[in-house]
Amino acid sequence: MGRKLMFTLFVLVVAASFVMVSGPAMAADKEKKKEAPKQYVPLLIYRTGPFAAGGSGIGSGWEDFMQLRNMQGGVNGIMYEWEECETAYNVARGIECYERVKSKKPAYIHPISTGITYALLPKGTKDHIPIVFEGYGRADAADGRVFKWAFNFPTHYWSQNTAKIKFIAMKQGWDGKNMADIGKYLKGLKIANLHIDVPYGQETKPILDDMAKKYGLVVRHFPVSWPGIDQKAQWMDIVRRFKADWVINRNWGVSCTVPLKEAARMGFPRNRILGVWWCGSEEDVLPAGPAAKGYYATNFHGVGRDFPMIKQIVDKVYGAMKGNISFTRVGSVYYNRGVITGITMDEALRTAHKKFGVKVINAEEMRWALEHMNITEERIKEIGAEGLMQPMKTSCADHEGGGLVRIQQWDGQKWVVASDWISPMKDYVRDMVEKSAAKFAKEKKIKLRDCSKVD
Amino acid sequence: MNEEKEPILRAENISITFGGLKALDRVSLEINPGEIMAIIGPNGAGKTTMLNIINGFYKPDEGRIIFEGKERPKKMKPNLIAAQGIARTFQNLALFTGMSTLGNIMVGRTMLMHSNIFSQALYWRFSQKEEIEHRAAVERIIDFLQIENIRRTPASMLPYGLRKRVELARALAAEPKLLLLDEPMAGMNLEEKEDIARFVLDANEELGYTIALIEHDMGVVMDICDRIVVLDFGEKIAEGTPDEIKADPKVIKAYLGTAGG
Amino acid sequence: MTFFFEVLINGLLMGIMYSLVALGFALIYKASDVFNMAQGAMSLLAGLALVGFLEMSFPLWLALLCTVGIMIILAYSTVFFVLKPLVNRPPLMLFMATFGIMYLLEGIGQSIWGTDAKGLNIGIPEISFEIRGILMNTFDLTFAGVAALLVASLVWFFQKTRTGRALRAVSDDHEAALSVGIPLLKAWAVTWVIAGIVATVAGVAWGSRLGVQFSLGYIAFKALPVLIIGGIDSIPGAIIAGLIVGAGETLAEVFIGPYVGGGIQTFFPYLIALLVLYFKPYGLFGKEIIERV
Amino acid sequence: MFYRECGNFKDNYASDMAIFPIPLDRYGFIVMLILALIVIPLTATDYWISSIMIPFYCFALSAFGLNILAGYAGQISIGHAAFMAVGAYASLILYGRYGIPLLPSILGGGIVSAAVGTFFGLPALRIKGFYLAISTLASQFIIQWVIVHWRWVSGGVFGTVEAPDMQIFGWALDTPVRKYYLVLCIMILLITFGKNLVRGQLGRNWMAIRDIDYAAEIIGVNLYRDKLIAFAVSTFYAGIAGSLITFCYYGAANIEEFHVMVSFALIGMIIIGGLGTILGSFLGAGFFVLLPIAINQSLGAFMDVVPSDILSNIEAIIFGGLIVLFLIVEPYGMARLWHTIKDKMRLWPFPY
Repeated sequence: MGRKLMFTLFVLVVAASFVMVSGPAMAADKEKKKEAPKQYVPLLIYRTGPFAAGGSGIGSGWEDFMQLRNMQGGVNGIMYEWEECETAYNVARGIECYERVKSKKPAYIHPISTGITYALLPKGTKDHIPIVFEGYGRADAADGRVFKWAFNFPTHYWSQNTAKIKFIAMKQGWDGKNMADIGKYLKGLKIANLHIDVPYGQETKPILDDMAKKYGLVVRHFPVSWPGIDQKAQWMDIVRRFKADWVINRNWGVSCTVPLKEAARMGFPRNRILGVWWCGSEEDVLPAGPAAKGYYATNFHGVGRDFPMIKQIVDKVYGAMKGNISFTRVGSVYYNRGVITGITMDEALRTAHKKFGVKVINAEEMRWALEHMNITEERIKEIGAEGLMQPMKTSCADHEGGGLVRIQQWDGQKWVVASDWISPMKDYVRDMVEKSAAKFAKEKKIKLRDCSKVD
Repeated sequence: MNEEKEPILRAENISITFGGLKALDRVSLEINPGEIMAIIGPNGAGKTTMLNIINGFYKPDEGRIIFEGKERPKKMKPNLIAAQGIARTFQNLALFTGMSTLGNIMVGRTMLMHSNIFSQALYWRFSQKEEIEHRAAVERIIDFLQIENIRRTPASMLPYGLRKRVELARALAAEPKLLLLDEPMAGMNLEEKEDIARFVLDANEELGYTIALIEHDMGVVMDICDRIVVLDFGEKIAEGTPDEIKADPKVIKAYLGTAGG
Repeated sequence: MTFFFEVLINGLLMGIMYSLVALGFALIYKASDVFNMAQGAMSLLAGLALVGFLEMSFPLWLALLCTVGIMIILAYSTVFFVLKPLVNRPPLMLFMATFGIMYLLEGIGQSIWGTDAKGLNIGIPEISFEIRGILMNTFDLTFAGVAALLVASLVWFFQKTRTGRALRAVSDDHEAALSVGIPLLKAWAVTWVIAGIVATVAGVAWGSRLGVQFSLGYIAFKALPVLIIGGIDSIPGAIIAGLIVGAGETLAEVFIGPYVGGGIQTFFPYLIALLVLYFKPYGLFGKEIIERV
Repeated sequence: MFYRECGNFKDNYASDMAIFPIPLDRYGFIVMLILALIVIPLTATDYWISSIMIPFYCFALSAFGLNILAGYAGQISIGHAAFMAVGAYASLILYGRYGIPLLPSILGGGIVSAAVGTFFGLPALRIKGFYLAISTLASQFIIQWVIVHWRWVSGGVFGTVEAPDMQIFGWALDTPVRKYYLVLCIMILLITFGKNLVRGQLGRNWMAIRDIDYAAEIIGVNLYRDKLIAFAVSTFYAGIAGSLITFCYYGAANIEEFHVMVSFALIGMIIIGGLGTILGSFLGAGFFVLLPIAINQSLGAFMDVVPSDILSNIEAIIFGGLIVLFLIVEPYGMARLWHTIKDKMRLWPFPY
């Protein structure tokens, strides 16, 4: 019986320590707020769980960038203040994080997860908070007339997949310019769409099917059941029965790595596998070891430390021991993705400052700014991100802005650029996006915004 | 006593085999209404197996059971047999340890309660009335067996002797036409045995229950039973009144002789 | 037809990988009636530790030895800090406790060795070859061999050694074992050590396939249907059911999958399990619980 | 005021069979009710109401449903999150696509879930214990697969069905407080029904099945019927909880919200909270819903000291450690711990 009492005591002590720990922290929070107003940035990231590599890379890259800006005196003098909220890539926790940070009036939220994006889209629309998903989430959100509060610059899955098909055609000998005769090179080509069997994985099925009809491709979908640690059956089928010419690796986390190993075992050439950009990081290929050599993956930004911006971060942030991740990962795919996220949001903030004055920007103002961004080549050079990111220009109708995709190849040690910026089949994608968005609008009874009247 | 009446239960030529071992070999027995009948025999004679067949837990390989003049279908489920009016207690206690004494006894009345799930969820009118009625009936049994003070005690905290008594109460609560008691006095001291014996007699005489029991204590058996069936190695070797059994040489040889009692 | 056999054989080889995981579950359940949800996390921990030691440029044998050392420490601390206070508790509570251990191990492992995905290459050749048109791989065959060796040594251990016989006595009847003087906790600890070693083998096998990362813990999900098909407490059951599941799900995905939209691999093993359990409620080789009235 | 049984004489069975036979318990309950009905909505922030209290109630409801199945009827199911998903999708489709009023839609979600749940309960007629528990994982994976693959359900490739704005008789449920009341009222109603069930004949039959199934059958309990009813009731609760949490908190049904780990968490809730107790469902839901948030928030204070990589893992360590610790100290759950304290109070100051 004494044990029970001891335990009750223990619970009380734990509870008390919670209060004691979080009390001063909250008080400290309040004091901080009295100083100078800061631009609050919530980070819904995941440093644990099966997809920790992605979440920690992006989150840390972004934080390091904001750290750098703060060391340089902020954005036009406004400092960043950020807060992490661990989602563990779990949708329910992501929603909790959203609700938690919502009360602190964030100007925008990046869910950093397709699943969480699906869940937050209606919430953001209702609460008037821009939901920004860079390179993930639903593609038809690019239609700003329907999705007023959603942004998916610089590019999205559907653009990516048309670019993939273009790249495949190029590898088949197409010159990459004349769209009229691309079909000649694609006709009869067998493409296996190996995708993880969750909504994220299914998202590109319609556009691939559509392109198959258009160009005479043979596309078959091979769902991989979650978590995708075993894909023997799919690969037996792809290699030995379907006899695919190309495989699109549309997975996430561990299920990105397994195909490389399986392909190696089946003797399928790795340079015929083309990964989604969430299967194109060092963390995806390193565990596969030599089996990954030659593997292509898409990307929408540069990799490595060879950019003035990354060098600055290395010098200033890591020089001052203020980095947020182990130094070895600086310059990796996910890290750089975090940095360009930071840069883009930084530019949006500057756009907003120009229009609304230098101050802490709120969600409404941020939404306007996100819709009126114009990051030109010159500006990118000025920032020191030449080659790291692509130019983009958003508008009321177009929330995608950029759309360019680049292919990279794993040489066994690092990612090397394997193509120029490939522009997606813009009109075709836009058409698909508008159709899908219109369907959504009809279902939800949303009235399309008239973009000619919006300033 | 009531020999002229039709027996309430008749088992004919019951055989059952477990893993090649014949546990019962063409055993027939009858239970007459209103009597207390005992099944005795040395360990492993097949007594509990016989009870298990009577209440349908085992299905016999051969033979048939006729209850109240109707032959029982081959694959009748135990709960339906219970619903016909056969209740029992268990040799190795089978109280529902997660419940109180009261709860255990109330389970015994499950077949007598008829309110449906929706009415129960609302706990309204019919369901509430029924619950209270049956609670009153259970209280009468509690009074009868003198276990008022352990009404709310969890079954897991009861001492062995009381557990047996609660089991008896649970079986009585079903208001059965035939009550099967599997060693109701095993492991008890003299005083407790006397209590149980008195309850069994009272149940028979005052409440009019027909009872079949298995018991090792010959003294008690001879005292309270009207009729005795003796099993040995799965076969019936004798049947009769206590006095006849006492005198039966086969019984003395097979049972009394070896058991030394 | 060749393709059918190719799928079948590769499925069987895959099944052995499941057996490796299920084996750990079966061992622990047999000895201590604990359904150990942390088995996957144990493999993850072993994998992380092994990679950690290899990164510290230990030679392979030393790294393996150190990993096994960690598993021994883990086994003993689990038994003495978690199971000992919970002896004689309902199995469900013990199950939940291992659930807690799962979180603990994942947290501890990843705090020490980090959350990055790491490659694990211990030099098992991965050469593909064809025999009569059937594609096979040395890697799969190697682990089939390792699994066979593991089972053989387990059988030898339980049949021939004194400790093994004592463990068997414990698993048959706790009280009887106690009465002849076999200390229960010590027996459990030894079983957990063995399960830890099995987890290490599974961790290495799966780690070389997937890389060592958090998802390694998910291999436990693959082992669950295997367990109930074979019988939770049966070692041969784990092996045979692993083969059934491996072959069954691979064949189903390849030959049935295309007609229903694919991705049926996750639940197909459970359908097999339900079918088997319908006829044998305690699995193919599981110990039946006989109720005595 | 004393916490006593003695001195409270009851003169009829009805009062003896009341939910709270001891006055102090009754007062305690009323205080909790006032707290939930009046104090919390008036004082708590939107964040607390919408993302702590609402999910807490929903998970408590779902845990209570599972508790009926596992704690009372003794049949473990590791697929309960999937039944929440069934309820969520079904009610969203009924309400959003077919325009059926809100409350019938939620009820419909529960009924569909109960139908599916009864079907997946069929193996329980033959399989027991861990074998059954693991077979129920089949329901999780099959339901997940069906929802992802059946376009009609998931509403296209995005696999997400958004919750439309809610209205009851033209009254919009748009603020967190209003949603909170909807959840709270339905929860209180269902918990009351559930309490009536488990203290009635059905509940006793369930407990009998849980404790010794063959004895229950011999006594006259219809094993098959009552097991299936347990599955139906339990999954009904899960379905309602799923539809409520989707309507009032998630805002969109997404299959990833009802992951297999949620199923495991539900099992954890009832074991940590206390099997076969209603209080336990709440305490357990508190443990699994509130604790990670609490740990996460208070660890935030250490952001500057400890690298965030490790900090997130420490969360898992603390959580896992607490599970183990709780089980060692009180294997029968937090509800039992509470009862031990109450027992002490009952006898205080004469503990003999």
